[in-house]
Amino acid sequence: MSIKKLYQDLILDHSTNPRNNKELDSFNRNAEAFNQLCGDRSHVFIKLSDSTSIEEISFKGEGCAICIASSSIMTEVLKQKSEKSAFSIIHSFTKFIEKADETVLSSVIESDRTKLSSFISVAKFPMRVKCATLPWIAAESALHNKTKKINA
Amino acid sequence: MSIKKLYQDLILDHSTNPRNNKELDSFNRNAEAFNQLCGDRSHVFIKLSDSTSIEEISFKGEGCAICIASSSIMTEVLKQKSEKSAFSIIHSFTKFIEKADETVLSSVIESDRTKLSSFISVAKFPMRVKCATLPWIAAESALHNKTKKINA
Amino acid sequence: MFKDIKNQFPIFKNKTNGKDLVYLDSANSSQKPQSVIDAVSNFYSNEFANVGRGIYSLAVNASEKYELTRTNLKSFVGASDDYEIVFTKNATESLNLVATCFAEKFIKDGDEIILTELEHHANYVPWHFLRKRKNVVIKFLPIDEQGDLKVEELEKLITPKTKIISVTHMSNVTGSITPLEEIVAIAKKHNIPVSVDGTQGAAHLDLDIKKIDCDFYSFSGHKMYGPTGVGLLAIKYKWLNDFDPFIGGGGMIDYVSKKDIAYARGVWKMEAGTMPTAEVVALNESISFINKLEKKNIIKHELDLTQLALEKLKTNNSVKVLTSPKNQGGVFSFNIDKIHSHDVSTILDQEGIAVRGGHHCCQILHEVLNVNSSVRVSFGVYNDENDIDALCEGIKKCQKIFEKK
Amino acid sequence: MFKDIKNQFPIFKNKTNGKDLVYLDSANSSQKPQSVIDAVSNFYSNEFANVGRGIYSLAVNASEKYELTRTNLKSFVGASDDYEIVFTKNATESLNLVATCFAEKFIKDGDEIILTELEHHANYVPWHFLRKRKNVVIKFLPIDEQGDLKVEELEKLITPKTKIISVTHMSNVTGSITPLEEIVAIAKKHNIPVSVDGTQGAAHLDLDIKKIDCDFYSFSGHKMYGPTGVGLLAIKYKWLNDFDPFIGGGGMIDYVSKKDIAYARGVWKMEAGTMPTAEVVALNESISFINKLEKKNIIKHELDLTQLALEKLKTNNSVKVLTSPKNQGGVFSFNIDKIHSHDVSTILDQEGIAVRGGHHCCQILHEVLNVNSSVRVSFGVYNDENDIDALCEGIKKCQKIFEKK
Ligand SMILES: Cc1ncc(COP(=O)(O)O)c(C=O)c1O
Ligand SMILES: Cc1ncc(COP(=O)(O)O)c(C=O)c1O
Repeated sequence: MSIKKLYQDLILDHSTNPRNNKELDSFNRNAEAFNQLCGDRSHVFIKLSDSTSIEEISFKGEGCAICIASSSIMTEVLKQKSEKSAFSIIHSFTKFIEKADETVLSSVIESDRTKLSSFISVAKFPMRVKCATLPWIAAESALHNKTKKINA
Repeated sequence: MSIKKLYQDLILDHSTNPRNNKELDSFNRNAEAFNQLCGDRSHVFIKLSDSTSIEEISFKGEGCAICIASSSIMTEVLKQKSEKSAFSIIHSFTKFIEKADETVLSSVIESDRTKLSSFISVAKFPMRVKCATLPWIAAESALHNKTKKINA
Repeated sequence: MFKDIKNQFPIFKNKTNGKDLVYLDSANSSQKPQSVIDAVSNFYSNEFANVGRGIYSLAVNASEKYELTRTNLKSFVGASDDYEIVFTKNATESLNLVATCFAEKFIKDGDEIILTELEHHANYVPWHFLRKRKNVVIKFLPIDEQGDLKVEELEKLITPKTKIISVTHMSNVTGSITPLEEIVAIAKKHNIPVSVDGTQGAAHLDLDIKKIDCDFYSFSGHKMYGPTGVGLLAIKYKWLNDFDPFIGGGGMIDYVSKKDIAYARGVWKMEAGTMPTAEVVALNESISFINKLEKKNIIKHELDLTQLALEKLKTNNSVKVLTSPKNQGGVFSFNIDKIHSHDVSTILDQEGIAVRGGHHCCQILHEVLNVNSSVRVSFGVYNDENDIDALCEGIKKCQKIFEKK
Repeated sequence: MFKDIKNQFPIFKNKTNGKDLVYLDSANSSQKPQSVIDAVSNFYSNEFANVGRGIYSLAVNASEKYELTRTNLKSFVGASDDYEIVFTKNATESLNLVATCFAEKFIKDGDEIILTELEHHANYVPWHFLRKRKNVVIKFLPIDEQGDLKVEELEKLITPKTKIISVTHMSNVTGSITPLEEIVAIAKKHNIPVSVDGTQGAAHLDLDIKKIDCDFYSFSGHKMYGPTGVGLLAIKYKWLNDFDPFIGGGGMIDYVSKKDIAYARGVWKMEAGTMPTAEVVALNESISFINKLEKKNIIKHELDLTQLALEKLKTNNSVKVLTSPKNQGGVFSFNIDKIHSHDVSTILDQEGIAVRGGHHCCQILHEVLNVNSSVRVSFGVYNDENDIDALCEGIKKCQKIFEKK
């Protein structure tokens, strides 16, 4: 079955060597999301510049390979993006995961799209959808400047 | 079926014209029993003489034909009995109802036995057993000088 | 109207005391169609797993089915997004949840609440607990001679201390239907939330919770052709946020440490421990069953039977129907002169007729009506005119036995 | 030992993800034998009525069946006349009932209670409610390196303010079995009642409540091969008298008026509203099922499997079993190096193997053991050596997928 498609090389790479996996020294946005079902948690830190672009972004968290990989890849993708395009990417990625439809990602630049599309199989594992979207929920929340922990 | 045996003439007679159906003017024992299931209640009043024989006995209550008839017949049967033989009759009657076995009543004098044995069919209607025994539970309780309402 | 519908209910294949079963106790609990029974077996036989915990396929599938019932219940009650459905064990637990959680946060010593004289014990005892615990004053909206609520007196009962109004959707004794929209309108003027005991309403009356606009609506699966063991609470979402949980355990927490606990949000907060899984899953079939027949047909069917029964009983002078409500559902209660309700029930039972005798968990109403008990007749989709004939015959039989003397 | 027993469980006739189902999640909920499934169908199809209310034959028969389960449960737990069985919706409700009713009468601000580090959230959250409501201090009896309770430290935790001790019969994570008799002996010296969370014990361990001599023993039908929707509480009779009711409604009252209410006595006081009727009736078949196999055989069967599994897993250096209790039942949990429990569960699921990953509603224990989550393996009567082989193969598969990188 698709189990090997679920655990693609890129996902395994990011889950075992997560990028930006720390608390930022200085940040002005942060939010934590929590998956009640499995206990996964993702805390996202963002340094938003005056011109509202994401200067730096990082995460701390506990969770499965999908969740950690998604967090790691997210930080890579959202870095240096404007707030507006970050929201747009977050929105697209969430849709993409739920629908397993790559065309939803068409507005994302190609280098990002390649990374994001490695999560294509997650939709086939309904209980794992939240694992993939958890850090994105935290990021969206952080950008909205909500610091309250969210039970995603 | 045995529905006509359940509602025998004697039972119908006592249920429509209950004897001793009042509160005694003077009494030194009383207790109330209550059937939670159907709401039937039986309050028994006893005037016990110094020599501990039942000088007078009466009841007030609400309930079905079986319950009222049983209360009425009980007051007739227990009147003028010594406390000790009253306990014995109460005990025999309860056993008799539960087992539908007339031999259990063999120690009761014949005139009483005839009356009591009209309840022979009650055992075939399990939900009605309590209706028949309710006043007897109250009487026993009264003789034991317990005045607290019992949920029989 | 529902031709051959008895065939869908296996219970009617058997004889009771040698007679065909005439089941006139649906207000107590309804019989179950084959589709619901099969849904239970099928779930246990092919799909069973605990929900909301495992992430393996069986558990995922079970969780989806469980949530599907929730979704379908939302449409069933006509809920908008403002409402959520919480699963409980019975309507009684739903009503206790409302009273307890509401009181914990919003009722203080000496506050007042309003019930009605029609209430089932399930919508009185939980408030009585508060009377003991918080000196809450309970007021009862009275009924008129017809047995209908005197809604025009509601306004007079309300004071600044009134914190909640809790009323039944329909009396389980007289069939009197509560004018909920009127009551909610009055309550709204005073900003008082309204809790509805919908146990008799859900399967038998028109139900559009958006239109009623109440805050809580409690009901039971087993009275709507569903399994025992599952109750429902439709609740305005905002209360789920305000309330603390009712029962604590697995599945309703967010995070737990030795020092503190964070509760889950939304419906999860209220569903502790292993829920009645097979029951919730099978309940979905009850909803389908009702939807297929269509509520409006069910209402007409049961009302027609009620009218017919009342008309036929009118010709019997010894039969006293408790009240004659203006707006009545498929339930009524009566007494036969000089015959106790339990004797009636026992004698009818010998004829295969199942009716309930007693106070039907409405002792206050019986006290108000000045009767000790009554015989209740309540209809379901499977009843027909033959059942009414059997009832009338049975009543004559009772009279004959008691006349004999 | 139980040859061909899988045939009694229809769930094993189906494939999961194309594979035979290897069900290793019985600590979560057990699968149901045909006899239990049939008992539910049969009751709905031929005998259904609400219990304890009607006096017609169907209702009488249903009530008798309901009470028969109660009687048989008394023997099942080894209860003397001192004990009664109360039906609830799940073990969680039983535990909440104990905590709430006990606290209402016997716990005051600042009092102390003792739990253990092994407790399931169901035996912690209800006490946490009291911490919020009454400033109750909760102390935790710690575990040692093997994961067993340090019973020798219990005495030190007890003070004159200690009002109750509540402990699990067996950890649902590590399988560590609590020395209940030792704990009760210590508690008795100080006159402190003991509540036992028997949810994992009832179906899997020797159970003689007279010998244990605890005051409360809570468990669930669905974990003992029975239906969902029904929980049990074995309770020393005297507490039934002392306690106020937990939930209020029909069936638990004696007398009701507008001014006051008198509660029923005994178990009735605690069973409000329509109970999980079909569930209780069918539970009787679960008891028969267990009794027929005989507890001692079940215990041996599950222990043998546990020993075998642990031995086989020992040969895999990447597998870390959480603890090695001295006295262990048929449950254990582990982690594979560098692979999260959810990934393990998902990958095993593809092989038809159902195990639970997560904290299993025991976050405190996981914190104490310093792991975020674990994979749990738990056995039932239907498991066999093939299941263990499948598990070992499945674990290798997980490792292969994650090594690939
Ligand atoms: C030790 C323990 N206690 C309590 C519970 C709660 O049982 P239930 O979910 O049936 O209420 C469980 C099961 O999840 C358990 O394993
Ligand atoms: C009006 C009303 N409210 C509440 C209840 C209680 O419902 P349940 O027994 O399902 O909890 C009933 C049924 O007995 C009822 O008729």
